[in-house]
Amino acid sequence: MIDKVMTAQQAVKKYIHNSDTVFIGGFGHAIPFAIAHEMVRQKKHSLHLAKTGADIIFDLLVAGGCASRLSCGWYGNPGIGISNIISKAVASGELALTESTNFSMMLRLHAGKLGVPFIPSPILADGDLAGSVDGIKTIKCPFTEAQYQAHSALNPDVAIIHAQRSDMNGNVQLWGSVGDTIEGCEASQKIICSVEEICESEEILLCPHLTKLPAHKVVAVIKQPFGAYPSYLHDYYQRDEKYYAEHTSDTKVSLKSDEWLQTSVFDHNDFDSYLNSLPGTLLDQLAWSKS
Amino acid sequence: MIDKVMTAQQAVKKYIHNSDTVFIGGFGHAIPFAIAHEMVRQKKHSLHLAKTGADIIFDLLVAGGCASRLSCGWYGNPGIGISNIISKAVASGELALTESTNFSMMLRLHAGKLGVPFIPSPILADGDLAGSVDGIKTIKCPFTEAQYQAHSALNPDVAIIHAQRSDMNGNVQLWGSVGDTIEGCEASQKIICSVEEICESEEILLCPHLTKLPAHKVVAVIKQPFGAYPSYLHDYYQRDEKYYAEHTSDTKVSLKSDEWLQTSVFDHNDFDSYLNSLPGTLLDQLAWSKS
Amino acid sequence: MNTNSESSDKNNGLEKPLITDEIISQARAAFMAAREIKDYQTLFVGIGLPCLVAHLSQSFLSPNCHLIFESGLMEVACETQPLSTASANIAKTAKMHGSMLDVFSMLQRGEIDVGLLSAAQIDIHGHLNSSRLTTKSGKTLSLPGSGGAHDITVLANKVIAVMPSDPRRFVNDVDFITSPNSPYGNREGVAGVAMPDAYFSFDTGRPILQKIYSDRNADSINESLNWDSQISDSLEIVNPPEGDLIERAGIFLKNS
Amino acid sequence: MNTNSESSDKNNGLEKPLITDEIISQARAAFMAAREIKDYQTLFVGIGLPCLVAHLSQSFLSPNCHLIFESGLMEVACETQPLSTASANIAKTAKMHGSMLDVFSMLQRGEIDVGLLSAAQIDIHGHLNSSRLTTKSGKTLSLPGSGGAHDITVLANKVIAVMPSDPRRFVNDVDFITSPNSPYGNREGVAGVAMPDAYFSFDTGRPILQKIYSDRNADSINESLNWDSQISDSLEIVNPPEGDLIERAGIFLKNS
Repeated sequence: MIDKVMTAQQAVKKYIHNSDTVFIGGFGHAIPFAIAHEMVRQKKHSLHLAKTGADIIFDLLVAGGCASRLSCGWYGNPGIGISNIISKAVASGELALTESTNFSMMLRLHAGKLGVPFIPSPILADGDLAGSVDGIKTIKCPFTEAQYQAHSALNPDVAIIHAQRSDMNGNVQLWGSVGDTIEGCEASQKIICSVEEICESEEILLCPHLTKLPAHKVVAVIKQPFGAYPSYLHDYYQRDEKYYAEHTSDTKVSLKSDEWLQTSVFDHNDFDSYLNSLPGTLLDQLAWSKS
Repeated sequence: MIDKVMTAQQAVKKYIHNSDTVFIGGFGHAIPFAIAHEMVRQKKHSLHLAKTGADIIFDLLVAGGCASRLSCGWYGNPGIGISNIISKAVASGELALTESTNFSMMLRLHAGKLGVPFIPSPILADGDLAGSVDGIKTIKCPFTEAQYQAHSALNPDVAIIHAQRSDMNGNVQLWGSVGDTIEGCEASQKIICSVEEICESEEILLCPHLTKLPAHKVVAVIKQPFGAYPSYLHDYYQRDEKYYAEHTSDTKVSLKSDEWLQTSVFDHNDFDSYLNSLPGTLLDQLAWSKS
Repeated sequence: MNTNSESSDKNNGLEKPLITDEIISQARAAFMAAREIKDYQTLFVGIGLPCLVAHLSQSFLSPNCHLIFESGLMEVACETQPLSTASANIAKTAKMHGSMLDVFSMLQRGEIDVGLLSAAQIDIHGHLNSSRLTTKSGKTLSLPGSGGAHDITVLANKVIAVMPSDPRRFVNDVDFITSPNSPYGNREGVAGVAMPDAYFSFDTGRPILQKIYSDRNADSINESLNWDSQISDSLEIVNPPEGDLIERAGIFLKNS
Repeated sequence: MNTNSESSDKNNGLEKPLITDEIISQARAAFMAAREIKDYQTLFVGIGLPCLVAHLSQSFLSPNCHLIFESGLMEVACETQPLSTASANIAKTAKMHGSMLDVFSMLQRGEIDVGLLSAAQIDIHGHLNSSRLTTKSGKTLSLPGSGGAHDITVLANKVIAVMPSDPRRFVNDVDFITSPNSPYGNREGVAGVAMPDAYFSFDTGRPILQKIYSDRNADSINESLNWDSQISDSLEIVNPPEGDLIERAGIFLKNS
C-alpha cells in the first residue's frame, strides 16, 4: 500500500488548489482547525467553502483571505452569536455568500454522495430564502404530480476533516457527533484527514464498524494530536469554551482579528508550535471526562 | 419509559397484520429467523415482502403461506442456487413476483427513509427488467435535461430484524455486515426486533455509535438468543453452513418442504423449542471465532 | 410533578444558582411551551430557549419524550444547556449518535411530533425570521441564518416557537421570511408561540392569546406587543412556575 | 509475483488441495480476468468466479486493489471463498463495515474502476443474463435474478465478465437482458469476458478474441462458442497459470 501519511503542510500544498470547492468536516465537534491553520499559512485563496452550519473555523479561513465564496445554512459562533468577520467580508464584497438551510445543504451533499443529479424535497418552496438559494429548481413528482424542489448535487473538490484515528492506508475511524461530516466527505473528490493517532491496520480490523470513510478517497493522513482544538473530540478532549466565548468579542474589529491570525497562525511554522504557545496547563485541563 | 420487551408471539400477533408490506432485515447476516418462524406459526397471510436480495428466510415465509407478493432484486440460496419454493409458488400463481435490482430496491427504501417521493438514478433505463419493474418512471433532470429513472419511495408497514442487543426502550445496537437493514427499518412505519441480549440503558450510553435504529419506531424488543440461526450474527455465532448447503435439496419437492415446516416450525410452540430440538452440540460448534 | 418544593437537596451537589429575573423570565417562557408537549412525543430541539423547554419537559412534565438534535444526536437527556446541537454535554447523554441526514429524514418522514424553535422575529402569519433585521434607519443587521429552522418549520408535524418578551420580536410582518409557516402536506405548521407571559396559538391562522400566567393581565400583554392579535374567548389561566422548577431552570442555564 | 513455485510451504498449514480439472479451469478463467486489473484499482466483486479473480489479483498481481462487496463490506482481504457478499469470512477481513447504500453510491459516483461479474449468458452486444433461460423445448428456467448485476453493469467504470467454458453461455442474443451493456455517462460498459481458454474484448462493440492461453488454439476456441466473434489481428498469447497460483486457487475454492 502507498503510505498516505504526511504533514499538514505537504497535504495542503499537494491537494488543495486555489479556486477549489472545499467541504469543511466536523459539526460542533471534530472541527479540522489544524488543517485550516495550514491553509491560511499557505495563503490559499479563491476557495468556495461549503457546509451546512459554519462554525468559527470559517472565520479563520475568511479572515485569512482563503475564501471568495461561502455556501451554508448558518454561520456564526454556536450559542454565542453572529460572525463579525463573515458579515464584514460580505458587506465589503470580498465574500460572496449564498445562504441556504442546513437540510438543503445536507441534501445537496447527499445527492453528491449518492451520485445522483438531485434529490427532491418540499423544503425551500416558500419563504424569502427560496428566491436566493443556489442549486434549486421546481419539479413535478412523476407519480403524484405534486411539486417539489430539486436540490442539486454538490461534489466538492476536497474535504478536510479531523478524526480520532486512521491506519496509514486511510481507513479513518471517527465517532461521536458526526453531523454532516460523512456525507460531505463521500460527496467530495478526495479527503484530507488529520487524526490524533495513526494505528496499525490490525487495530482497525478489531472495530471495522468505526471506519467511516472510503479509504480509496483518503489522499492524506496527518498525525496531529489536538488537531481539532479549540473544538472537541469525543473520547479525547473537551472544547475550550473560554476560547469560543471570547472569540466573538476578539474579532469585533479588524485590528483584533489580524492580531488573532498573527498570534495563532503566522507566528508559527506548524500547529504543534501553536499548541505549544498556549498557556501551560490548558490542554491538560481539557482532558476528556466521561460525564 | 414503556417497556417494549415482549415475546415473538406477542409481537407478531400485535404488530404484523395480514396484507402488510413487510421489510425483512438482515443481509447474509443477522437474518430474523425466529420472528419469521412465529409468522408462519401464526399463519399470517397475504403479506407483501420487500427486500433487496432475498435469502432462504423467504422460502420459509412463502412455503408457510404468509406471502402473496414478493418485490426483490434477487432470490435464492446465496452461493448455492435458485429457490425451488419461490419458483414453484410463482409458477403456480400463488405468489406475485416483481423482479427488480438490488440497487433499485435499495433506492426505493432509501427514498422511503429520506421521506421523499423518489430518487433519480440512471439504472433500469435499459434492459428487459426496465419494462417490468414496479415503481419506476422516466423523468428529466431539471438542471441538465438528461433522462433518469425516478425510483419511487417504498415505506413498508413493518420491519422485522435481529440484532446483537437493545435496551428495553428499543435502543437497538447492531454491527457487522448490515446490507440494506438500516435503510429498510428507517423506511418502515414500525420495527420489530429480536436480540441476543437485553441490556441496561447505561451500557448503551457507553457505545451510542452502535445504536442504529430510531428508538421511537421500535415497537417490540424480543429476547431471543440464536434468533438469527441458521444465519450468523457477528461476534455471537457462525452460520450453519451445512443447513444452508442442504436446504436447496431439502426443498426440491413439496413433500420435503412440508416436512421442513413441520419439524422446524409447527412441531414447536416457540423458537427455543426448535433450538432445543437441534442436535446436541450444534449450537456450541457454531461459537463465533475471530478468524 | 413537583414545582413547589423549596428545597435544593435534589440538585446532586450542583451549586444553587442565584435566581435572576432573566432566569425566571426564561423559565416562564419555556414552561409555557413545555405544557404543550405530550409525553412520549418526539421533539426536534433548537439551540437556546428550546433546550430549556426540552429540559423542563423531560424533568417535570413529559419524562419519556424523545429529544432529537440536528447534529444527529438522538435519545438525548438534556440536563445542561448545550451551546450547539453537537455539544459534548448532550453527546454524552445521547443513546444514539446518528447523522444530520438521519434526523432531518425523520422530520421529512413526518416522525417529529414537535419542532421547538426560537427566532429573532415572529409575525401574525406564523412566519419566523432568523436571517436579518432592518433597523429603523433602514440599516440591515445580519443574523446567523436559518440553520435547520426553515426545515423544521416546514417538516415538523407541529412547531412551537418560544421567545423572550421583547415586543420588537412580535410583528405583523417579519423583515425576512426565513421559515415560512407553509407546512408540508397535512402538517400543522407553527401551532403557537410561548413567551414569558403567555401562549398565543395560531389555530385560526392568526395569533390568539390562548393562555396566560395568573400574574399577568391579558389586555396589557396583548397590547404590549407589536402585532395584531386577539384574546381567546376561552382564555386559560396558568399558574406560573415556581420553586423547584425555577431552580432547575437556574441550574440548567448556569451550568452550561 | 511467483506463479511457478511447486512448494506449498507457504500455505500456512492449510491442507494442500487435490487439484481437479475444475479447479484448473476456474483458476485459468480467473487469472485471465485478473490480468486486466491494475494495482490500486477499486473492484466491485460479485459472488462465484469474481471472488477468485479478486483473490488471485490480491495475492499475485494487484496486491493493493480495494475490494468492495455489495453488502457494504469494504477494504476486504478475500482469502477464502465467500458464499454471499456478507459472509463472515470476508466480514472478518473487512476494514470497513459500511452499508449497501454506501457501496452502490460509490458505483453511481463513478468511483468503481472495475465491476467483476459472472452470468448465465453473455451475448455479442455485451449484455448479461442472470434472470431466466429458455430451453430448446421452450420451457423457462428461472434463475435468482439480477442482484446487483444490472446496477454494476450500468454504473461501474468498466465491467469484466468471467465465465466457465460452457459454449451455451456465449450467445448472439441472451434469452433475457438482465444487465444491459448500456453504461451510464461516459463509462466503458462491458469491456471484456474472461473464460478458461481466452479473453474476448468488446473494444469495437462486438466480441474479439484478444488474448489466448499458449496451450489453446484461437480458431478452435472461437468456433467452439455459439456466438459471432472475431480474432484480433494483435492476438496476445498468455502463459497459463501454474504451480503456486493453481494451488492457491485450489485452497481458496476448497476452504470455503
